[in-house]
Amino acid sequence: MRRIVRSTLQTAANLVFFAIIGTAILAATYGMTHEVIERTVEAEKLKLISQIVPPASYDNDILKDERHIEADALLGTTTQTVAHVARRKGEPVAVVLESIAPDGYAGKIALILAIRANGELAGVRVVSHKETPGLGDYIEIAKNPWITSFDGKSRNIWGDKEWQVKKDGGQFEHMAGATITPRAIVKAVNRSLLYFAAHRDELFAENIAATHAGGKP
Amino acid sequence: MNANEFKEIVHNGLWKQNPGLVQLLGLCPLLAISNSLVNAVSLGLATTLVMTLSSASIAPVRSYVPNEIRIPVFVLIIAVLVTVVQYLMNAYMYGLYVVLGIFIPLIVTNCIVLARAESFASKNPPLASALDGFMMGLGLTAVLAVLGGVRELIGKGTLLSGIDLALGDGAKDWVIHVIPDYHGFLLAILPPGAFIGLGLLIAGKNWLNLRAEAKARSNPAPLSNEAVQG
Amino acid sequence: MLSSPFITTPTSVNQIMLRVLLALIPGIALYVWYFGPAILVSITLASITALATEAVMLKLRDRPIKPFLSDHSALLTAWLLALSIPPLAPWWLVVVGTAFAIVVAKHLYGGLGSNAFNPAMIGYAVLIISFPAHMTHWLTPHALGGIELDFAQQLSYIFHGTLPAGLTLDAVTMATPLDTLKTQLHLGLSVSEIRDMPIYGRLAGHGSEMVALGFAIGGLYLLFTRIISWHLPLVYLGTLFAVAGIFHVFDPTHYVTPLFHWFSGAAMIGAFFILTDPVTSPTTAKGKIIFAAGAALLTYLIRVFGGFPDGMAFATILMNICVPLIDLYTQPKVFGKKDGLL
Amino acid sequence: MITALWVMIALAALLGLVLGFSAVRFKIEGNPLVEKIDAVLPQTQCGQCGYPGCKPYAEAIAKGEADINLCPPGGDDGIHKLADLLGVEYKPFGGDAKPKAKAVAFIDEQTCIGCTLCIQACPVDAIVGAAKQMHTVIASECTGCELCLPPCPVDCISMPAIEERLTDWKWKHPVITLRKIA
Amino acid sequence: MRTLHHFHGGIHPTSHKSLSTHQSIARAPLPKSLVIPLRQHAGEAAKPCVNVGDHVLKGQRIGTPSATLSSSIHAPTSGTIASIALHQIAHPSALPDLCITLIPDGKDTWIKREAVDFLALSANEMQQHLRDFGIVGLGGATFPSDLKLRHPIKVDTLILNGAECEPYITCDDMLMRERASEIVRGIVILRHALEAGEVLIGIEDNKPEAIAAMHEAVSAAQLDYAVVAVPTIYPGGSAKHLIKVLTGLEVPSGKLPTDIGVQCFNVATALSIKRALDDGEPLISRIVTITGNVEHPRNYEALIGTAFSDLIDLSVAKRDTNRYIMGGPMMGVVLPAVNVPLVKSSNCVIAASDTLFPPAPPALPCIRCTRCAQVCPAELQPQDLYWFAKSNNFGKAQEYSLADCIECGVCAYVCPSHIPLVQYYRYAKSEIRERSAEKLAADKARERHEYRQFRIEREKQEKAEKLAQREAASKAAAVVAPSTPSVDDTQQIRINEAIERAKAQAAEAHPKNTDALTPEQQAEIASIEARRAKIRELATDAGADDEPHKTS
Repeated sequence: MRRIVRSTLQTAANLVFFAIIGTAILAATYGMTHEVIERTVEAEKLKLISQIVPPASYDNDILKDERHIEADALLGTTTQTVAHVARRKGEPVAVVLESIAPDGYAGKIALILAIRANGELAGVRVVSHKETPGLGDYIEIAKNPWITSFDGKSRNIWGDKEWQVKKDGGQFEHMAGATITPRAIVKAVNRSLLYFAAHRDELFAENIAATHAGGKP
Repeated sequence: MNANEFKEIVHNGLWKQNPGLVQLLGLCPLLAISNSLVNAVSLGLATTLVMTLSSASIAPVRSYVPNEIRIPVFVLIIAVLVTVVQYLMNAYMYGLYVVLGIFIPLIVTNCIVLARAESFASKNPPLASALDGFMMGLGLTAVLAVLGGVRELIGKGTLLSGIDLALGDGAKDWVIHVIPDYHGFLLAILPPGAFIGLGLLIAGKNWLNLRAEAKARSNPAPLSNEAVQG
Repeated sequence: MLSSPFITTPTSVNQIMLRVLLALIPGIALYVWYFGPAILVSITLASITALATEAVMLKLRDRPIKPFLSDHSALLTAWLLALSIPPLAPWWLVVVGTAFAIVVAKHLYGGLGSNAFNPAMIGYAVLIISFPAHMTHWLTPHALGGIELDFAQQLSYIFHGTLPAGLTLDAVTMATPLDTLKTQLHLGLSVSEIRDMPIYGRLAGHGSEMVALGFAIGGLYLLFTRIISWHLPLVYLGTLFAVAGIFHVFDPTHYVTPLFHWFSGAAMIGAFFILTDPVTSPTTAKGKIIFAAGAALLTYLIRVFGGFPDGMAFATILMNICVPLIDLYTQPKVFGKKDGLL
Repeated sequence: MITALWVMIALAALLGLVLGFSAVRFKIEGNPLVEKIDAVLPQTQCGQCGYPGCKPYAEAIAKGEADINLCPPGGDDGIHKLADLLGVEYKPFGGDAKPKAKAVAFIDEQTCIGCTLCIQACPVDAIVGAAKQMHTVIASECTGCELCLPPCPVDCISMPAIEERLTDWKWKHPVITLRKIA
Repeated sequence: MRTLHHFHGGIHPTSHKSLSTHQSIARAPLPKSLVIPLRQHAGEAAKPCVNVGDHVLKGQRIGTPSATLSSSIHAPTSGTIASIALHQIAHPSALPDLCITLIPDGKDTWIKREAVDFLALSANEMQQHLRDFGIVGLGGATFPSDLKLRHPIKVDTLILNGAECEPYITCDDMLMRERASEIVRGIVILRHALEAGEVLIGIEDNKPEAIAAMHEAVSAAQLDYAVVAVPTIYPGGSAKHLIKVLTGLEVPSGKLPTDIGVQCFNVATALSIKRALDDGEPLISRIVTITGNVEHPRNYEALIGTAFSDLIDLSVAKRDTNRYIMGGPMMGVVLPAVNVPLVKSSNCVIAASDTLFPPAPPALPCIRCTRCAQVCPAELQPQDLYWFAKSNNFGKAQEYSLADCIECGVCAYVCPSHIPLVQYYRYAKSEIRERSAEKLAADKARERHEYRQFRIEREKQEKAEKLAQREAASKAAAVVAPSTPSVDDTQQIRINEAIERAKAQAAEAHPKNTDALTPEQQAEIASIEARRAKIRELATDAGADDEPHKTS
């Protein structure tokens, strides 16, 4: 019996020893890298935003100028999302919104779009989707420039009729044999513009940004 | 470690006991991440790094680890090393880190790392073990590179796409469009392509081995009346 | 050494395959009648590719070329594959699909008799996965009176990819009836609204329903000459009818009639020509019933709830995987033994 | 950070205790694998594998000390069976080990001097006889191990291969020429 | 009309039977020599009981059963035994077997023939009689008939097999046409011996003359036997399948028909039983069909041992004949040579040419079309069995009931890929048989080896104990007499030990196999010993030092 206890304890001690050393190494590495990691993550987000809002067009810290948006049918969102506002000399330049097209061929398509203060689209990008490879995936900027056809478009001159794919009588191109995907995106962008029109002032209001930005731990 | 042993370890890792083609270990990342050359080589090198370090650190402590906790200790060491590599990649190669995603932490469960720890590092001195880990890693990387290269070439008609993720934006122009205006053979970069590709690679290796064997024999065996059954 | 028996029936593999090819002809004839001769180009292309790749593979595998090439199995694969590809598909699509079917799905698995999967269906699956865009360019039947390409224009598109000036691909092609159904349902239309569209005929798609009928006639010929056993086609069609019927009765605005499912897509050609491939289907009677029922169920599920418009090919491949298991568990009783193997 | 350390230490201690305890408590004695391997071996007890009999060879295989391709009487077939049993790759015969045709010992009675040396060498008691008396091989018991050959002082034992007779004639695997004859 | 049942599968090959039924059975002339194999029945070969040079009479026993599963062999005519030696026989292996060659004296003198009243015989006597008269099943399996009568068995239904389903063969057909009353007499004997209830005579409906003849014979004898016309389908003549057709019962796999209360005999066997009891004639001749590519296809009554070439010469083979098949085209074997002797199982010889039986085209891969499974009368999955046999996966083949395959050949007959399926099954069956024999031998060897190890260990232990005892004793002695010089003493003890050990070993090496020797063996040993003694003498003369060393 004592032999069992002794050998059991020995084994445990041995494992503990290795655990301590391992944890120490990990802690050291974490300490060395965590700041770099945080910086990198922010830089990446900025990189995505800068694709649709040119960095030269604003001068504020766009990542800090954020506000939380409740779920909204027009945006297609079901949870709270974050919007960022770009300003130049205090004046709002554009807002970056998250939107979801719920009716893609194979489920939801997540979008990020930037709307200028005058209601024109600065740009749209697909963040994630599950469309058929080779058929519906031309919405990715890496595969096809189609998504840039939204640049500069707005609801100022085009109504709901124009905001459709050509097959349905609208103004947007699509590829033969794959209309469901672009149809879903055009619809989602159109609705997002409607949301913007309805909430323009809230989005650009400065005080909200301050309160919300402070709320984050 | 004499020259012969050295040669043997190198040969085992790169060809004879190649983890990807012969031991068929570490298939999960092998198949999942080999859709482009850059992804494949990056993960291969990360695995190589982990294997070299783990073998090198397991070998010196091998005699202090009692048998019953051998595997937990090895896994612990490997997990620590993988996490370290993960932190480093997250900090300094963020783009690649995002692309490789879950497969970096999954290196821990990559059987080939533990297999080398068990079958080589736990029985050999540190230097030989490190070399073994390194060569096994290189062998895996080589297979990954070939598989990734072929899949990317057939699937997209390019090579080195996404190199900027590993080496920064400066490398963006390095992407080679081997076949311009290519339709893209999607099957190759989708999961089935990985299985078909690996199957062909294994068949190719076996074929080369058989040919080498036949050459080595090369005694003028009677060829007449040779018949296959069935 | 010679062993008994010393007498045999004159039936041979190539005769069986030849009869199956013959049985495809009514369907092909109706295809040409309704959609024009472009399909003949695909069939020819596929046949040439199949014979050539078969010959090369036989040579590489050190097998005698003549007896194997004349067994007509490669031709059958080629025809079935060509019939499941849009006739306007570019030439390289047909070649790639056929070559893949013969080289990978047939010969890398050990050649005729050893292939686990139906080569034609593997070829189709590879194409639809790899080139989904090209696989949607189906011809519009003559009767709809849309813009039609003449044969020379079709050839020019198939081999050069060029369309007559002013025409877009969308103008001369359409989605399959099944695909259209799916898309329109997606847009919120009801089944009866969709069925009123001009592309639909009495049973299913205009024209394509008649082609399916042609395949059914050929299939019945095979059934009555005992080239194929009744289990596979009858159980397949029966199960498809039953499943589609249940859904249709339950909710006729969202689920089309069972007959629509019978006469659209690859259901008919599948039931009589694809599932019945002896190499890749179970050998036992019970096994055949399970196999066909499973394939029908999967076809329906993929058609109605899946990501692809037709499910025949994937259903066949999925059921092919199960064949050894089905065979193992359906071993029949042996003479003088109470039970089968298990 | 400190929390992480404590969690790790606690986990390691707990696991170590469990493992250490089980290692002592649930030790497995004996090895059923040896029996399975032994059942596959041909039981010639010839020692051509380098082990003093089939059982010791089986034990050596089970321990991983011996290769599976050392048993000439088992033939290629035997290696395949061992490979299947152990879940390892088939290996062709290595070195000098080669399969041999089946044979039985035959004592030339004219030359035999009745020294009993072969009787002592026979692992299966298949040779009978006494000192200065005729020795005979019981053919049905002889495993063809050849262990009786070296001790015989007058070389009176030969190992004629068993010829095919009508009673043990076998139908052959049909050979169908599919490959062109080279 | 009785209801008939049917079995799964079967085929309808062209029968070609009318070829050889135009002429009545002819008696083949007495040949110049007869070669009589000693193995003409299932089981062990008979032991010759005559010597070279002996003169024998027609019907005299020349071979006696050597085991339970064995039978007797008789001289087909009177003459002189010319040799008892290996001779080529009708076997696909072309291997020779032990045969007795008899040179007829031309007188054809019978031994004394005695009719036996079968009603007066006990069951044992009846069996012994059949055994002594060499009666075996003539349907093809040549199973000794006496064993089929062995008690205790309970037989409700006695079935007479006159189906003769193979194409070309007509020997039973002609026998029934011409000798129906004798057959019926044989059935009476069998029914009595088996105490059977109903008697069914199954004949395929493509032999209306035979059916009519049997009907007539049965009614002439005023018996209640049912002559049943069964549908013509191959292999309807297989005993188990005929039983199924007539009774609807399936003989369980691995069991005998008697297990379900049925016993089945060939019609020709019934006739030979009749002759054995009523006429005192042993089985020395049979009817054989010579057909196929010959000018005059016909049935002959020929003596056992007649060379096939003699019979074929009577029918005159056509010029393009290039091989001969013994048996039917479905299950027969190619004769290794045409001069091999007729045996009890030889029912037919077909002269074959490439026009009559075109050589099969090259075999193509199996496409799993299951035409074979659809026709297999054993309800097997031939395509799977083929696969297992081909890949030497014998365990799987057994699992899929390879043992139930009756090698009828219908699978290969319908195979569109022309695969020699039956040969694969025969190959697999032989391999399985060999393997199980090897396994038995290995188990036996292991047992013997382990016993030997155990024995050596035990002896070692016993010796050690003895040594210990002795040492203890000597120690005790030393205590008593401490003055004795101990070193020499123990050495002496050791030497004594060694001597004793050697003695013990010598005793132990006493031959165990010299106890139960036959007189011949003892004589042989004696002569060898004498030779050996002479050699030893010579050796000692040559040089005294050459004496072989003894074991220590």
